[in-house]
Amino acid sequence: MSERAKGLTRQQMCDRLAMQFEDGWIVNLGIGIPTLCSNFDFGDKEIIFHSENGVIGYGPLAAAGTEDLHLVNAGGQHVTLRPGAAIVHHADSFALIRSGRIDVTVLGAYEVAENGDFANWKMAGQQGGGIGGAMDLAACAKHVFVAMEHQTRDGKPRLVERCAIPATARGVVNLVATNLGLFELTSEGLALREIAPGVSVEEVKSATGCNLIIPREVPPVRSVA
Amino acid sequence: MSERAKGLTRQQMCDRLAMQFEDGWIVNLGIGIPTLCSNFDFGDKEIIFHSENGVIGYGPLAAAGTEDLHLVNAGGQHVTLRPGAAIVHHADSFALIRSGRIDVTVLGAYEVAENGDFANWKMAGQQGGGIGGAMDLAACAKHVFVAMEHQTRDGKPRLVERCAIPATARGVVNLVATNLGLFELTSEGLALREIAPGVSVEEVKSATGCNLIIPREVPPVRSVA
Amino acid sequence: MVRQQAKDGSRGMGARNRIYASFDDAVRDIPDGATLGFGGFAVVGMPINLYGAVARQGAKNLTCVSNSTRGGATLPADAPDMGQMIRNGQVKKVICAFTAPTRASQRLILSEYVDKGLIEAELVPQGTLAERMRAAGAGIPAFYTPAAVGTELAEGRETRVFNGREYLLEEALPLDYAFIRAYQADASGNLRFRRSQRNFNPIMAMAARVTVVEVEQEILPTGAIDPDDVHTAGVFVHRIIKIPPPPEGWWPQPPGSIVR
Amino acid sequence: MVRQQAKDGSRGMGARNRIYASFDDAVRDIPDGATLGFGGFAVVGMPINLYGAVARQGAKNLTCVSNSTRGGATLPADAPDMGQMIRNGQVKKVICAFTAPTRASQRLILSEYVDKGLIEAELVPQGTLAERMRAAGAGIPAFYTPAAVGTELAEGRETRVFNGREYLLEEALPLDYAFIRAYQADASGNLRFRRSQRNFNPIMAMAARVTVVEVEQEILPTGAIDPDDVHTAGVFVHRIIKIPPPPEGWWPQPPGSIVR
Repeated sequence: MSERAKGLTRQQMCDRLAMQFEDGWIVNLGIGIPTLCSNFDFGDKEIIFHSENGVIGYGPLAAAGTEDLHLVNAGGQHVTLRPGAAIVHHADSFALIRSGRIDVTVLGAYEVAENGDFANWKMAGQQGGGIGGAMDLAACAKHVFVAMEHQTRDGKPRLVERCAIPATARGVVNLVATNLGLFELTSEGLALREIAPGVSVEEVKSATGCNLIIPREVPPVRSVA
Repeated sequence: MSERAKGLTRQQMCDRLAMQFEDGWIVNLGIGIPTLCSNFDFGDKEIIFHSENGVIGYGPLAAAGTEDLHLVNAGGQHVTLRPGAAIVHHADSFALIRSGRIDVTVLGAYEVAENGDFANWKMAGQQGGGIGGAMDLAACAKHVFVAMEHQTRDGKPRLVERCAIPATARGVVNLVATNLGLFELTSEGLALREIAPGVSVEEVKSATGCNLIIPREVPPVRSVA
Repeated sequence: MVRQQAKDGSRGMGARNRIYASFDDAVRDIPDGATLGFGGFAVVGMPINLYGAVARQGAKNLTCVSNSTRGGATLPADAPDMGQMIRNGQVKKVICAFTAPTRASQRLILSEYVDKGLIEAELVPQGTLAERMRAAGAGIPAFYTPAAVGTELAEGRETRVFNGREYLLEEALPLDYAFIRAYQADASGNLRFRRSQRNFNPIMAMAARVTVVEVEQEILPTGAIDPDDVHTAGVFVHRIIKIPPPPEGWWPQPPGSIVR
Repeated sequence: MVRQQAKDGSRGMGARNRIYASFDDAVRDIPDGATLGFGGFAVVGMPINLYGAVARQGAKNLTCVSNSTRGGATLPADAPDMGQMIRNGQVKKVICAFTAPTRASQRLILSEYVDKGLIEAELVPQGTLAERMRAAGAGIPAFYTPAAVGTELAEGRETRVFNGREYLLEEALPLDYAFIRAYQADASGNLRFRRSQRNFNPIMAMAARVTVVEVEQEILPTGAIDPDDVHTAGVFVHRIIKIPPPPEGWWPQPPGSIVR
């Protein structure tokens, strides 16, 4: 269990993914860890945050006492709107998603497989599930990033050869940030791109359930300047 | 050719069809003769006129000099809006049509067949055609009424056994008003329901290209009180 | 003007007879076995008062469509929601994008009933759920979507390749009744929603044979909403009811103000 | 601020770089063989100025999608429209709801070219045309519709029965560029249309990789349109140009004022 505390905080994981966002990107953040991406300081970059319930261009969480009771993000949190925001209904919101206009979706996951499959909607042994918009997003976004703890509470790896629980989508994940590092899904397999400070490559390997492509040099995870 | 002038005027044909509209009906009028239906005095009945270009609840034509250059009906005529009108885009406008919410569409036609087929989009020998929204309307409206002259300029019948030119939709016509009378498409065939003043049953029969069910008594076409 | 009985709820475009005096009046004719859609996303745009009325009305063997079966944390524990209808034994089937808790710590009333085999739960990706209702409202019987391809939800179902990509066939999801919440309405049924209150609500109104709307602001005279500013046209709306102020009417509360 | 070159027109959501100085700048990158959509119904919402710019730009082998190939009677005879592009020899194919005159007395430039086999004309029912573009904009590759079943347009094509009724399979119609006309825009590309100007325009904006908009009113600062009042969200809009007053810019004229 000691690995869980090791390495990056959740905010640092999300910061690292947020660094990849390009100017003008339309971004959809999943419930849970990924929402922390919106705390990143994007500087001059203009990032448009989209939420499944039809909010295009939302801003930071509303300060306590200033909430607009008519306005929440996909996680039900009260958010603010940025200038230029627009509201659409659910069918148009998913038109935006399915037509491939979401440049990146950052999602949480239970498991990511080295072939790019991932699972985030159904816990083992559960009846039914909580899909929300994840299947639409995962199938259609230009990039799918995952932010998750490297291991389960029981110390089992979440980066695996094949998903053991039902997949959300197949072969779609591009980039994964965990507390131990940054991982890219390549055609050759899962590559360790950056490693968390204070974590050894051996530690990453032993906490991972699939082969890892380890470059000769693995730089530390880039952090906010 | 003398039959053409005989019987009802185009306005009278449309008045007779408009009498059938029920309170609350959503009505779509085709280009040409059918537009005259909107001149009928509906009294206490509330009729909602819908136009393919997304106007729900239009009113009379705009008086010369008062036209809103942003507002036309499906025929490109400048119309007015009634209180409670709403504007939707083309996809939503045809959602209204295809979902069966148009209570009646009144269309012009080149031919109506006794089996309920009709043709109004392609003249004989022509390449291409002018469909507009007629195929969507004809396939989906709860009732399809036709307003047309009983014969062509050459004196050929427009009420026929089978359409000779390409059909707009099959088996959909309910009611036809021509200058000679009012005709209902029944499961037994085409029935003469009302006859134009000054016109004999024999005249109607000889101007018609299919069998006609003629009831023992054929009342005159009901006119505006 | 108040209309006590809807002769033909599926039509009734007349401005004069859309305004109902009470939630109970507006849901009186729901038959057993009907398919009902409930709008809203989290609490926003959720027809809390109509949930209560349908629970009181008591129709059974209902198929209920909504994003999820609970309204989120910003409602008091005794506020009406689909959970109340489930406990009432009114629900035969739910069609939702969430049919299980999303966290191990969460409890869902639905789960108990599904586990016992008392309720069938059809899980649908949120975009597919919206599009299936949009299709119903647009007279489209079926369409293809990329969502859920390759997943458990697509097992045994028909897929087809277009331009080299595999898509799943999905059928329209028509509703007998839609229950939604709007910000403003005029007497002819034209609606406006505020901010993320819009969500599923316009889609459900178009998918339904009868659309019933609880309205937050005083009902405006016909034509008070500019035709360019209407979000849902009155032709899709059949019954509107002004929500009374609390405690008679249910309203979402600011976060932190809820004692559960 | 003015952006002279679009590095990547298919993205470019930045408010700072959507405003173009001229129609010609905004159409410069159209390649030969592109599929172009032109909005408008009759003259209302028709991108008259962008028709002119595309005609000047000169791209060839174009597939052009619009309701019809002429703008109706309320434009001067020399106003740009698809007829001008056809005469220019730019058009390979048109996809329209009108491909022939609707009256014997009417003349259509298109007809001459179709009769000579120089242009292919695909005739599509108006609702199907709108829905095919809506599908493209919604990531739906294909859908079924009741329109045109049993007609010449359905001959040899795939149909399927749902709930006892026959429907025709239709595929999405994606656009490389959409050219549309709007009433208002803010600098982030959010649009509003006035009255029946809306028609095909929001649908085409969603169907297109690049949406170019001629705007009637002065372009507003970002955020000047309330988020609830936006008709087409800026994420679907890439290039906006203010229409200059006449005679530099083309504007529809009141009926009766036209000398043809």
